[in-house]
Amino acid sequence: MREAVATLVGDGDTVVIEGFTHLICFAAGHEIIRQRRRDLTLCRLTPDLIYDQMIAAGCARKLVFSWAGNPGAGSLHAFRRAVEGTGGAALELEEYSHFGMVGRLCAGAARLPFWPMRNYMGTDLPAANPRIATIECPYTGERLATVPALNPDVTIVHAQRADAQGNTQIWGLLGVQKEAAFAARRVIVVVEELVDERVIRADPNRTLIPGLIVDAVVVEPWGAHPSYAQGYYDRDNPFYVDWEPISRDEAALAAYLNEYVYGVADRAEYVARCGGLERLGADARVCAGVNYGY
Amino acid sequence: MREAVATLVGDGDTVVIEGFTHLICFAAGHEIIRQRRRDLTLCRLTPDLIYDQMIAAGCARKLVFSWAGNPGAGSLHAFRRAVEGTGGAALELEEYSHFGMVGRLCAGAARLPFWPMRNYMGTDLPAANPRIATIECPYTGERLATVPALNPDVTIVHAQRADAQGNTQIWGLLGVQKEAAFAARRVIVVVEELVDERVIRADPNRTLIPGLIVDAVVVEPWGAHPSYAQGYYDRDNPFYVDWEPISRDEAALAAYLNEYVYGVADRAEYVARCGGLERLGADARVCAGVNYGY
Amino acid sequence: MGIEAAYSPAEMMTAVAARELRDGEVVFVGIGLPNLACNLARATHAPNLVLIYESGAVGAVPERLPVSIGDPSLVTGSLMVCGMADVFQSFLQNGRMEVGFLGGAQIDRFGNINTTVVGEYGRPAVRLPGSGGAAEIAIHAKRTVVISRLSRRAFPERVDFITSPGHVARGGTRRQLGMPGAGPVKVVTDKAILEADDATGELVLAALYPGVEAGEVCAGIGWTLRCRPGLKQVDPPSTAELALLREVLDPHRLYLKG
Amino acid sequence: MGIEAAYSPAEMMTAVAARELRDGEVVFVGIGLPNLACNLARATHAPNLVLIYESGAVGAVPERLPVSIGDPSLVTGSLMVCGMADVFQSFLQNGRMEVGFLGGAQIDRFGNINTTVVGEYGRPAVRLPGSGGAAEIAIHAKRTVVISRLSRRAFPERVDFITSPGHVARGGTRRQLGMPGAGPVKVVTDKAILEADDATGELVLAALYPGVEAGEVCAGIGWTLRCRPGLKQVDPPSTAELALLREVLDPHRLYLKG
Repeated sequence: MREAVATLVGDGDTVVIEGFTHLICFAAGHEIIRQRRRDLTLCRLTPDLIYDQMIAAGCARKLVFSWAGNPGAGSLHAFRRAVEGTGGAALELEEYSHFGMVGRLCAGAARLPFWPMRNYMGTDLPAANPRIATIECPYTGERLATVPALNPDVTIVHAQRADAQGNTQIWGLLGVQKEAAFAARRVIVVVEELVDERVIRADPNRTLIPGLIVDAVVVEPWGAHPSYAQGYYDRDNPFYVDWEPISRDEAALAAYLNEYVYGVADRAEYVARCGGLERLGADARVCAGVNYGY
Repeated sequence: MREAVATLVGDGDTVVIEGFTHLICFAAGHEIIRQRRRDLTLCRLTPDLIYDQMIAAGCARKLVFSWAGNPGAGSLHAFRRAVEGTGGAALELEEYSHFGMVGRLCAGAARLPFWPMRNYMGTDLPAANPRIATIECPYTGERLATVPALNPDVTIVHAQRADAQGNTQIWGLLGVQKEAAFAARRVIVVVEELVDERVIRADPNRTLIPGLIVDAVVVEPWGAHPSYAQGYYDRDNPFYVDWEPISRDEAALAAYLNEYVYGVADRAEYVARCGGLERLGADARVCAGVNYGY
Repeated sequence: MGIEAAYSPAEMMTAVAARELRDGEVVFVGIGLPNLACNLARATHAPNLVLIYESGAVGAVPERLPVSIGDPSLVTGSLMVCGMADVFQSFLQNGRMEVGFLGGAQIDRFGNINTTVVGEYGRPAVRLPGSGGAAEIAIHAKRTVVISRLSRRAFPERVDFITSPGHVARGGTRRQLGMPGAGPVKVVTDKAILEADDATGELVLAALYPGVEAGEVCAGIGWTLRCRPGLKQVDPPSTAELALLREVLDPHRLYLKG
Repeated sequence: MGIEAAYSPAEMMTAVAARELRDGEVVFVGIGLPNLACNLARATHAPNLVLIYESGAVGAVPERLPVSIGDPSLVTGSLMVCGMADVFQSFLQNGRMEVGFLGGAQIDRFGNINTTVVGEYGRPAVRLPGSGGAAEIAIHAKRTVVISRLSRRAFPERVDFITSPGHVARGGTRRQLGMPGAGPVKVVTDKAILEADDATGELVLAALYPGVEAGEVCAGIGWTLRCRPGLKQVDPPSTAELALLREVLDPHRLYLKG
């Protein structure tokens, strides 16, 4: 991870670490904080705790997003302090809805400059974000909303498994992992498990990201904690609840970063420091295979 | 199948029977011929033998397509006779490339009136088909090509398996089965195997079409022959080669339809008349399952 | 204790929301009370309800109460899991969602919802989470049901920011703006049900919960609330509904606290 | 027998096409000779070639010679199978395809290809299959290689219909029309290799096969063919290449007949 972030994530880059609740790569976010990247444009549908930590650590110049909360537990307070002007550096915002962010990545993945959708009529979102525009249908004359393509400098995707070439398989919630990877100039895949190419080739319909678009494969077990990896470990819901008071208190947040991010050399040390993560280990609910014969 | 076609496919309908080489529902096409549907607008990327048979049988008023050949074996001669004016009823054409047809179904599935793409510059296709238009990007000012949405009255999709509610799982080549189903007003799913809902629920990432958009589920083993179903039976390549001289000769084609379509009551009789289809039965190449636990 | 005290406002709101769902409908589910309401409906009068989450789980049958919209329990045993591009394009924009649930910090006279900012957008007094999928759900779901507790702060005459459009939004009516769905047909509060007036789109008082007077409702609304003629009375949660909520659906009172 | 007779034109064309591929490249593969050429390259100098088929198979390793572009043998053991929307949008339009192979009934002076009609579109003398994915491959692949046998019918000065644009197509040059790819950089025929002139985009004679005179090539071309200065000689297929083609890749001579 250290090398992947050092060589593929630069100051000032536009960075996407995706994963909708599932497969959020905290390991990558922490490494970016440790390497003190600055002036990043951070993009995600749901900034979640990881971007809250990166904002608190001073990595971000700008946030591009659609829902900034701590799901079911409260607010992202580093984000709020920056936006409400009550602490931390200023943070530029570029705000969409989920569909808008999804459309931006679809356009990026297809290398189109925009994505059309029926959306935003009657809302104040286009007034708040002039990049939400409209277009006239050449067939019906209707006006549709558009969002501009998002083509990040680097996308980091967490996944259950990949082979050494980066052929990556994901199951459970897929979010926009595929679109975010195809939209990017550089792609880092972080996996729970490195598998032999034969495992990938045995079930090719399960492959979401082909190795030919991947620049680095990093093996990082528990790399998504406190988010989760279906079939590997559960979401650490108490962590999300406990984050609310930490995030609320600048000093507590700084202490957290010192202990769990700056204070560890790598993910393995983080896992050791957390202690007892095995309690989150997944039960076995293995499905049957299908026949690829002919 | 008889009831599904009787109630869901009407004269004059726009019909999509999709499947790219894989999972082409000959069973449905034959039933439509037997029920003597007329004035259909038949849409498919590759008309393949099934639309050639339907054109020969007089079902089609119009063909919407992107590649009309017998892959690796020759021409679709009923189609060619109609277009070259050397036999059969006139056939209106609306022609795209594969990407254009894919885009039309993507727009249909998303209920957008058009789909943008970088395509068709320098080609004569827009001159041959005025429905290929252009649009100006609101961000960059570039002109992009557009194709209009395709929203068929009915889509018929062949698949490996579904439950009684129509929750449908497909593996191997996926073509545009998903987009064609979501784009349609009515959906018929034809499967090799009806499975318990628990089989579907054991591997939900394998589900391509949700039951909530499906109007009828038909169980029809060997329903795709001479096309194929990965994991069930191989493509009948000799059939495709043998079709070339039959298709070339109007009388031979009529005799084929009499024997194998009009002359049988249903798919089971067709399978019996073909004889020996077991030779195409698939070998076992079963993949391992994945863990959905948490 | 009167019957009012035999159940909590949250339990009542959940039971009322559940009754808004018809068997076999396709529901775009949010977390919290909407999720509880859907599961209560499935366990009672609507066993064939199809629950879809914006995270991509279709036909979910969670074995535990999901804390987030992306909980792993929504995946295991569901009918289908698809990417979010499909959720928003092939399901929602395609017009397949029959009911959507929405909530918000502010709901105004015409059912517009604000989940973005209190104050000015550029310098907010309170920065809220933003739209998530709410803007497009409000536009595309065939109808939406809003769940919110009454207070003058939560029900101002005009919201500070329209995140999710109601019946008369920025620039005109839903029809004028070309919105496919019918919008917020009901607002389920802790004291009463509001409904949109067919002619004007204004939210009006439609039904009262047991033991509630119209005046109490008006006190929690920031505009002069009109009343439907023939105000209805809402039945309290049944013993069976309460037992399901308390013993099966939310035994740890994660969402049914208050 | 001279060396010319020691291998067939199809074998020579396949070997020449295989040499156009560099190790590690991503190739959009067609059926027939292009598929054989790719597999020959994989078995010789380019073991890391990634084969992608428009049917959605990525990194295919067919255990038998696929008869169609959608053969089940392309799926079994491949690295990834995706839908066709991804093939055309996320791979091709995204600019990930480094080489595309094309063929056609007519190829003209500027590398435009016709696979649609001979004669007028509205009343064709011969109706051909149409574009399939050829139009977009011609536009988006970083470069294309065209494979076709020489004849005046196949190489007219102007094609009847431009299905797949070459270097100067309807309305101007590739650059003027905004086409991302470099177009048909080589045309592999049964007697020689043609290449596009950098300045004009016109196809010119670049290299001759063993035993072939330039005049023979010109006889199969419907315009006055210019020659590159310093015409090259192409090596015949090696013994190893021939053995692979005949014994492993197409033992039943499905595509290597003539």
